[in-house]
This record gives sequence, C-alpha cells and structure tokens, in this order.
Amino acid sequence: MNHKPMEEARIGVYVCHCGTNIAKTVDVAEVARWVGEQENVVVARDYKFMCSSLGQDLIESDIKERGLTRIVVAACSPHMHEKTFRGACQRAGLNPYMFEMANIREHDSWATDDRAAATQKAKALVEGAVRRVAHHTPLEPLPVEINPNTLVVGGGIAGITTALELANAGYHVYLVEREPSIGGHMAQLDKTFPTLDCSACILTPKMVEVGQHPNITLLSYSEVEKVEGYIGNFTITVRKKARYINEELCTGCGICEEKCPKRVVDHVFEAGLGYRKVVYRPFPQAVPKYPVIDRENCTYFLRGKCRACQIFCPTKAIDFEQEDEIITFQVGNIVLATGYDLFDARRIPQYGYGRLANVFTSMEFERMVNAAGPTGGKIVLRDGVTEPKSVAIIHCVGSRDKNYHEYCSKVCCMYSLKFAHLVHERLPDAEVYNFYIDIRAPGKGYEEFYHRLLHEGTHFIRGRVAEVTDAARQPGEEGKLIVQVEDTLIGKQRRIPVDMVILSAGLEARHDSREVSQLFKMGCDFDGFFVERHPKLDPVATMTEGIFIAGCAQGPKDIPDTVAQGAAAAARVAGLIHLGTVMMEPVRAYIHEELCSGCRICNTLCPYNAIVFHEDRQVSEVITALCQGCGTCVAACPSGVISGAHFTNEQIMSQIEGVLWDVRRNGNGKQPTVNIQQSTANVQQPTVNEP
Amino acid sequence: MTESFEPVIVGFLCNWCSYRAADLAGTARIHYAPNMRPIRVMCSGRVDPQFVLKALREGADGVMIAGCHPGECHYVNGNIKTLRRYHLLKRMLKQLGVEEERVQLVWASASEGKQLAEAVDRMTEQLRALGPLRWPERVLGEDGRGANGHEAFVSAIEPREEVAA
Amino acid sequence: MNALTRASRASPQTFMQEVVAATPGGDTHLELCLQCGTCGGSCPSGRDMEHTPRQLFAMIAAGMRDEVLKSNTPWYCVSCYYCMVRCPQEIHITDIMYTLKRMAIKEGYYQESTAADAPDFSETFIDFVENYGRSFELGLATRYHLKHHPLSAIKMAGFGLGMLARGRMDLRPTKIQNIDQLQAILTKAKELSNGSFEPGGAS
Amino acid sequence: MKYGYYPGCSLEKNARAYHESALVVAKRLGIEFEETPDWNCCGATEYFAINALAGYALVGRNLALAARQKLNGQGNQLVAPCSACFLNLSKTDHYMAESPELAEKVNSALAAGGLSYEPGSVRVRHLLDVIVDDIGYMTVAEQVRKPLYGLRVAPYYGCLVVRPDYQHIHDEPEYPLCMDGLLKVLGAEVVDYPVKTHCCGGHMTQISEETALEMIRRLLKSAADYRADVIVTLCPMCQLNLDAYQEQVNKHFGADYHIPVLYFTQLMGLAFGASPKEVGIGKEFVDARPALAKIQEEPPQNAKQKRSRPPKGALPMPSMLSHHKGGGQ
Repeated sequence: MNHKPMEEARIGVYVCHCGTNIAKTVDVAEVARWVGEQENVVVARDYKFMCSSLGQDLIESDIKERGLTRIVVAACSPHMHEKTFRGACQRAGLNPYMFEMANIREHDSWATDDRAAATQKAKALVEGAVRRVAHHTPLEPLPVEINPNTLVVGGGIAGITTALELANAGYHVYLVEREPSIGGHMAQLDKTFPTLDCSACILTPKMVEVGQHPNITLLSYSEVEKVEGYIGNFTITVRKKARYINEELCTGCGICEEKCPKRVVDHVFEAGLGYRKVVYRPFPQAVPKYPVIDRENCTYFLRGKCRACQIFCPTKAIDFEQEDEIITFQVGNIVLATGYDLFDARRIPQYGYGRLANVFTSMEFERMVNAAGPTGGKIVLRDGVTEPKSVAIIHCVGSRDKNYHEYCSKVCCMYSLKFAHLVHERLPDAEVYNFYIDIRAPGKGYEEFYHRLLHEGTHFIRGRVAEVTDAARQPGEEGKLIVQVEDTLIGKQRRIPVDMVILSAGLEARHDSREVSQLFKMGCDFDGFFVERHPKLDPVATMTEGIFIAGCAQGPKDIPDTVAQGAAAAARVAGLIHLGTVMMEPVRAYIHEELCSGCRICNTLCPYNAIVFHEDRQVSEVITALCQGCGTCVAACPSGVISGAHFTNEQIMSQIEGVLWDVRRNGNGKQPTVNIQQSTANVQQPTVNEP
Repeated sequence: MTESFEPVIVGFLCNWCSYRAADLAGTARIHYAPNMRPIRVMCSGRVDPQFVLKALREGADGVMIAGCHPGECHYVNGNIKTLRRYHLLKRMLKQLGVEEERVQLVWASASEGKQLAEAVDRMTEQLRALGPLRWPERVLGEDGRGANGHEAFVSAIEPREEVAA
Repeated sequence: MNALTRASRASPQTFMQEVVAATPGGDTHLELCLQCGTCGGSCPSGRDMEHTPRQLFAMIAAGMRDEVLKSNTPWYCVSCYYCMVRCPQEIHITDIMYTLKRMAIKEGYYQESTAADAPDFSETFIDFVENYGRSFELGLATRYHLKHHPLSAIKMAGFGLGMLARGRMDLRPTKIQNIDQLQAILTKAKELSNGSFEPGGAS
Repeated sequence: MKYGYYPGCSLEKNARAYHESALVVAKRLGIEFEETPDWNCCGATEYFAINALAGYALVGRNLALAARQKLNGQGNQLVAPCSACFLNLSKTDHYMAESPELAEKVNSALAAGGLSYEPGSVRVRHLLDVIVDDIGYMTVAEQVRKPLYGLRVAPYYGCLVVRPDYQHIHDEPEYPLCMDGLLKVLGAEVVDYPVKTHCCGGHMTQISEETALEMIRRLLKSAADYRADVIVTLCPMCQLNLDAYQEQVNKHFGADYHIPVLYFTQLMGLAFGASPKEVGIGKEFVDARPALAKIQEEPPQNAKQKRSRPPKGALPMPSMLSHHKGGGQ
C-alpha cells in the first residue's frame, strides 16, 4: 500500500514567515530549502506574508509560468486562510481543491520556543501536506438553495431587533419565545444606563411592531423541539405550549387575571420580588396580549375546582382542554438570541442572600425601582415599608471569580452606578456605598456617568467584599447588615454597617444552553455561551453554516451591543437570502456501487440517514444532499468501498507517511536524534500581531 | 539540553473541536511538547483503525485521537462511534503487546486549548518513560513474521509488500 | 504545572519565583493576584497585621524581599483558610504564609517583626514532637512562657492548674513506642529539604 | 462498619471529653474504631512553619501506619475527630496526589523508617461526616432516648473541617448545615449562628493575646446575641479557646459571658441517654450543668407553632439553596 503520487503532480510549496510569528521559531528558509528537494516539488519558496496580495500573486504566477498542478502553503490555520489561497489557485485556473495547507503557526511556532524542534515539526507537517496534495482530485462545490424564511429563537431585544430588521427588509420570520410574552430581560428594567431613558418606553413600541408585523409569525410560549437539515433547508419543529386560552376569542381584557383567587411568587418577571396570579400576563404591555394559565399552580388543574376565570371570561376564551400544538415549518437560516440567566446569588453564601432579609439581587432591585413593580418604585426593605438610610452595592457577584465565573460580566459596573444614582434620586439622605474591584466604564458616555456619580456623593470603596453578616461586633453595628471588606486603597479592613445590600449579580449562559447548542448542532464554550466563528472578524456567525447568534447568548453584553449584534445577524441572513444559493464544501461520501457488498453497516451509522439501501440491487447509496461529510461510514465500511471526497484513504495514508518522514523505517529519513529542549524560563507574553 | 528519547505522536484531530482547540492553544501561546504532529479529519469518526496501525507501523511512538466531547459531536454522535472502535482497537493492540498509553482518545472542545495542550504534554511524558515503540521488533519479530505468535493476525494488518520492503 | 511554577522550580530568579518554588503542592497561582482584597477583607486577624495578605502579594511582585520577610503578617495568620477558599483566583494563600514563615526564620528576619516570639512557639512545639512523637501542652506552655512572657507565665499557671484539676493536662509527656523510626524519618526529610525550604525546590 | 481511629494528642489530654463521648456515641451507632497503632502528632499548625517536608513526612508516617491497618477488607478509612489532625492528614494525602514530586520525597523520608505511603490509599474522614453521611440522621434519631428539648444550641464548625475541604465532602464551606441537622434530630433548638465557620484564633492565644481574645469575644458575643445556651463544637482547639479563655475575655472586655462549650458527641451521648459523667461533662471550665438543666421533657410550645406569616405588604423572601445531607447508608 505504498501510495504512489500521480504522475502529473507538479507541486509548489510556499512557506510563510507571517512577519516574525512563524519565522521567529521556525527556520522557514531551511524548511523551504529542504522541501524543495522532496519528490514532486517543483517550486519551494519562503515569503514574508503569503496572505498578502503579493504572496498570492507569487502562487498565481508560479501556477501559470511553472505549470504547477498542486499547491501547498505552510502558514497559519486553514480556518484562517484556506479560502484565501483556494481563491488564488482558482484565479490562476487551478481547481481550488488542488490545494493543501500546513498549519505551522498555531500548531507549531506559537506552541513552543524550541527552534530545532519547531523546525523539525514544520518539516513533518509540510511533508504531510505535500504527500497528501499529490492525491487531491479536482472537486466542485455543491450549490444549495436558500429558503427565504428565517427562524429567530428568543424574543428579547436581540431577537426583536433581528426579526424586525429582516421583516422590514421583506423577509418572513418565525420568532419563537419560551415565555408567554416577548421583551426578555429588557422589559424588566426600569432605566437604562447611561442616558437613563425608561426601558419600557423604548422597548414596548418595538414589541408592538413585532406583534403586528405581517412578516413575523410570533410563536410565544413555545419551544423549538427539533431541527433537521442544513443551511438553506432547515425543517423546524416547534411545540406551542397550551395557554388554556383560545386566542381567537381572547380580547386581552384581563378580567380572568382580576378574578383569579390565587397568587404565587413570580420568579421570572418579578425576579421573586412580587406576586402574580395563576392566570397571568407577565406585565400589562405583554405581546401577545393573551394570558397563560400556570397549570402547575392552578386550583382547577390541581383539585378540579374553581374555574373562576372561566366563569367570568366575557368571551368564553378559557379552554381547560387545550393541548400543546406541534408546528413544523421550513427556514433557510436560524438566528439564536436566547439571552442569559442571572447568576444565582445564593451560591455565594457569605453574601447572605436567602438568609438575610435585606440582601437583594440586582434584578430584584430593578423591579423595586420600576414604577410598575411590586413596590410602585419605592425603595424599601423586605418589610415593604422601611426606607433604608444606607445602601451597599456589591460589584462582581459571581463574576471575575474562578470559583464561579472567571469572566467579567461587562454590565454590572454600569448598572451598579445606575442603582447608586436611583437611590440618590429617590432617597436623597441615604448613604450609598459601591464596593468594586475595578470600575469598568468603556462606552459612549459611560465614564462620564461614573464621574457624575462621584459628584453625587456615592462612596466608592475599592475592594471585593469578603462577607455580609448580621453578627455585630461593635455597638454601631447592632441590627444592621455589616459589609466586611478590605479597603484596598487604604490597606485596612473595614466594616460598614448598612440597612440594605444589593448584589450586582453577573450574567451567565442560559442553564440549558448546552442542550440548545446540541439541538442546533453548534458550539458552546466552557461557560455555556455560544461560540462565534471568529471572535473578532465574524462575531455573529457560527461554525455551523446557516446558524447565527446575537445578544448575550454569545457572551455578556449591554443593550447597545446586543442591538448592534441583532442587526448584524439580520444583515448576514439577508445577504444569504439575497444571494439565493450558497456553495457548500464538496466533502461528501460516495459509495462505489459496483463494489458494495450490501452489508448495510453504513446505513445505521449515518447520523443524517443519508444512506439508503436499494433492495433491488442490494447496494447502498449516499444521498449527497443529506450527507454532511463526517466520514464515519468511510471508516466503517468493511469492504473499503466508500470514499470520502477530500478525505480519501489515499490522502490520509499519504499524509501519515509524510508527517513521519523522519522516523519511517522504510522512508527516506534517517533515525532522528531530535533534541527537544523543554523551554522553561522566559515565557513569552502573548502578543497581538495576527495579520 | 539532555540527550533523551523524544517520542513522535501522530494526532488525528477533528475539524470542529480538537483541531480548533489546537488552534486556540497556539493563539493563546500555550506552550506544550512539540512531539505531536496533527492530521485534520472532519470527525474523529473518520479515524479508521487502519490509520492508527499505519502510523505505528511507519514509526510513530504513539497516536492521539482527539474529538468533541460525547454529546457535543458536530455530526451528532460520530465520536461515540470512535469510542467504540477505540476500545476494540485497544484490545487488539494489547494482544500485540503494545502498551495502553500509546494510543489515546482525548476529548477537547474548541475552547479547551489548555486541556489539549496538557493532554499532549501528559502523553509525551508517558511515552518518554515507555521509550520507543519499535514496531518491527515488537510486533513483527526478528524475522518479520510476528513476535508473539500472531503470524496470521499480523499478516492481516501488515500488508506483505511492506514487510518485504 | 503552569509556566511560573515550572520556571520557579528550575531556577528561581525573582523573589516571586523563589516563594513559588518554596511552596509545595501544585500551582500556587500567586502570579494571578488581582489585588481585589478578598483575602484582607476575610482575614479574622487582618486588623492586627502590618500588611494585608493582598499588600504582601503586591510587595512580593515588586521584589520587596526585606519588607515582606520582616512583616508580621505571616505570623498573624491563624490558618483558617478563609482567604484561600474565597480567593477568586484560587491562590494558595495559607500555604504561601507558611512559606514566608520558613523563609523569615531561615534568614533571621522574624526577629525584627512584631511577632518575634511566634517562631519560637512553633519551634518549642515541634521540639516536643521530635523527642516524644506527641505534643506536650504543659511543657510547651511552661518553656515558651517562661522564656518570652515571664509575667504572663504566672497568669498561665492558674490556667494550667485549672487544666490539671479537670484532668485535661498531664504532668509528663507521652512517648510513642517507635520514636527511633519517627526520628529517622524526620532526619531524612530535613536532609532532603536541605538547600531549599521545601520538597521539589531548587536542586 | 470498621474505621481506623486517629485520636490525636488533644483527645488524649485536654479533649478527653471528646474522646470519651465519641466512643460512647460510636458504640451506640454501631461504629467500630480501631486505633492506628503508635501514631504520632500531626504537627498541628506549627510544623509547616518550620520545615514543610518534615511536616509532610510527620503526617505521612501516620498515613502509612493507617494504610497498614487492613480493616475488614474495605478501603481503609481513617477517622480523625480533631479538626487540625483531619486537615493535616487529608492535606498531606491530597498534596502527595497532586504533586508526584512531593510524594516521592515524602516516601524517601518514610523509607528511612521502613515505611511508604501511596496517596489515595487511606480515605481521611472527620467524625461528623461519618455520622451524618455514613450513619445518617434516621439511625441517629432511632437512638435518641432523652431529646434535648428546649436547649438552644449554637452550632460552631470552626475552620478546618469545612475549609479548604480538599475532598469536597462538605455541603457548603461557608454555611454548612450538616451539624445543624444533626442537633435538630437530637431535639435541640438550633440557632442560625452567623459566625458558625469563623475562626477561634487557633494558636493566636500564644502569639498575641489581644488578637486572640478579640476573636474569641466575637464568637461568644454572637452566641449571646442569638441567646444560645450552649456552643456546640467539633474541634478541641475551638473548645479550649472558647471555654478556657472565656473568663479572660470577660475580664479583658468587661463582659459577662457564661456559655458552656460542648462537643457535639457529648450532646449526642446525652440525648442517647448516657450519663453526663460518661460523656465527660464536668471537664469544661464554664460549667455546662445550668444550661443542661434547661432541657425539658416535652418539646417547647413555640416550636410546635407554625412559622408566623410575614406582615402584610412585605416582599417575598428568597429561599436558601438546599444541600441534601444526612441520607445515611
């Protein structure tokens, strides 16, 4: 099984310096010189920046002038520049799949300081690519039509923005929201920083627009259950949960809610600070306007009695018999805007939330200061009447802490400043303390807002709070909550007695984000946030074609950033719809029918059911449109008659031989005496100089 | 600088998770042993046991197969199939007298650059301790016909023309 | 093992590397200090320390060797581990305090600190352990107090009588049977740690 | 169930009451202890300050001896009732596993005495954890003969059993509830003691009396503020500091605290029907008898009443996270 390269292979190899990114660690000139001596290699060069237009010109002119039939570029990760160089090949008239990339930056020069070992590894990677490319065959990308409808998951400000952008551009959108109303977290807020505009005033018109838009199908109180297909052709199955309200008949008059005799603590919209009825709309401006019966708490469902809502409903819209509805539809693209969960402050017991009555979370405080909230906007202690004379606001609760979340939640500093302002505004005599590690105020008008709070007389104490306790030590502490902290600017431990403590809880990924990412077959990082295609250059696309992300589902961010990302995702989707078709990588499996034994092992292995068995001919066949190119069937075929385009056995076997050039017993390499010195000292600081 | 044995590891990295984990390790400038030479496959499920045997036969001292975590496969469950194959392969290699540590299956998501780098470091350490594989001597025996009385077995996985070469 | 730990173990160059190298048990994460003050805020004896642990870490990073080793801070550490479990960067603070104590003793710095007696308490304690295999409260209290606080020794005498009266203190130390074995182990351990403060240090 | 038993120096002497009551309780609960032969001191908080490797070797000898005990075929479990002993034993085992370098050096030292220790071969347990986790509240409840009705107790855990919790056995290092649950099973009224995991000062009484007395005062004040009759502890050092120094605290701060400090095993023994003498009552400096006299035959009236409803107009109170503990076998 010695894989002889095809006769006509004339290979050009280009070793990139990437400035000093590669050249500093890998002896690029030596690699180019050495590979020039290898079989089938006609041209071998090293060059400062291969991805530059001059670098690409080099490839193009060599193809034309030297009659190259295959190209290898040793540079960065193919995820960075494979497309770039394929383009160069194509412009020179070479099929773009006659190209292979060797990753000697991310996988080599950046991963070690040892020049000798890095150079040796670079040679191995380049030789692997050279041997592989010799077996490449011309391939054509597969065109796929794009269905112009789009699914948007999540009806917070991110999803609302995406849906409206697309709908206003004339495209149809299915907006799926889990809760009874759209609006998301933004609907819970009172004021928004730093301009202090009223959150509801700017959000509710957009919610209404969504509810009335002819291009938007709003599926609230619904969840996506199944996602099938691929870019251009997704089939979506949604469960529309029973509201027990006939939407045709309901006018949204609210009488049912008024008459319902039972109330429960509202842990969602009111963040646990207030109550709601069992038949309820989360808030008066809810979109859609229809209420929902909370089956778990409803007296009728629990004991078969009551029916107060049904008795009083003027339009007979209450329907206890209603069942969940399963809806299926087709879309071409998907935008996930599923938002965030607030960090559960009870996980840090030393801050006392759940034990000490007057410790509140930030979301509780948002509801408290909201004029439509449980206290009508009055700032009071848990007893509902006493106004606090002193308030402590603790930053970084659950954020910037390896025990919980290592990342900075980005919005807490600013909303904590906003809270301080609101306390000053409503309780002018109250003392306000902000306990912070660093004040992070990067944004338009943000730093200025911080200065405004300094002016308003907020006490800023730099130190992460150690604990909040009711254990008084000194006379002044009796009956108070004591915030114990190191004032790091003084270098002394301080104990500040206050009446009220607000915990500025961080943002975390939705508790079920992992399941959601699996449902949509896309990536989720360690913290549970969805992974973008590129952190800088492609922040709304994902690794999965046709699936985009927006808002806090991707990572903590404030409203302006969320809106920008929602609109960006819409623009990306609109671009694809406008294009009508996309080209897909032709990495697909193919069964050589004449050799197929009909054992059917591959049939059950395929996760996409893309392999059908023809009873008449007793052979299996891959449906190209369904195949995603994973290659599992290729590896499993006992007769070895399934080939995976661009990942054939010959290609991989040759690559194995190549990467082992120096240790092969049959190969041209001598037994190596590689001295790899584990570098220890002088660990480099990461530098930001990616091209 | 010490004159010590440096193992060569062939790494089969899945395009969606582990390959990107290795990219991330580089981007984050996490330094780790340069002994692993990665080969990209679309899914760890594409790793044919033949590839592993080929690599060991061609002089690698170990093979690392790296894929997405179970339940996070880009292709639904390709990695589960890898896992099953891996266990069968391990059993076979054990019979041939190849130490367990030489073929390892690792899960690394795209965000786990550090974990992947640590896995490479760990495996490199283990193989340094084990020493070179020396497939011909160990598996084929002096006469190239199988060292442990596995002639038939060996001939099945070891194509004849190669043995002769 | 992280880069700092690796570099420190190989050949400590900075004061921070020295401290890391002398602290056993995996990565100390000392280099990750955010200066947030969780340690200083949590410390039950923090009010009597000359420097909060946080300040000490900044001083270590700044290479202020003399000031760090003269500080009373490590000697006021009560090993309650509050700082260590609360530290958002998972720094092994308590272990680092032990390291600083060892370094201060070795270099004689502690005599200048306001907790100059503390090392002697530890040494008196382990002296009994090394000779008998068990601790001996009466002996410890008598020897330590007579040496350092002769006045309070009188007060302590009452305390000791109370302990004796309640059967909570013995007049003679208990000796383990195989004291030779223990002494051989400890001698060997000290020999192994020679030249460094800790296992796995510079060698 | 058979466990190795490492009493430690304190239980031999000043915490004799802990030792005696632990044995009484163990017997009633069917726990069998086999003392590790010829154990030595764990070094408390002192040895690591002088020589770290010798400190680990000192503890290593105990682990090596415990590993040799070979108890009823099960993986050896070693119970240490003293917090400092518990921490030092589990810390040494943990760090030896974390750092092969440390393990190698400790073993070279142990070899000088003909011993060796493989990290992980002994599972170090604290007595409280054994009673709550292995035995369980149900079994404890079955043994209660004289419930502690009417006795208000402040459960005091101190530091080293709950922190740093190398083995992740504790429900919550900041606000543990397992001993609270145990004391409730005994019929006592458990106060929500806010400083339950604060430090008693350890050896600070010997280094800086001023610092130490203040730390002890805080604990006594909080117990008094919560009107506790007894502070219940699981650590000899905590018991000694709070009990033996209480008089000094009173003198120093002009206070008047009289709060007896008992081991949880002493209260368990009493509830199981043992005599005060059997469980070492009388060895404490602050006499426990007046407090124990408050124990009633019947549960107090107020405990039977339902929790009073919050006043009208009050905002809902969030719940605490619950960690299930005390399931038993």
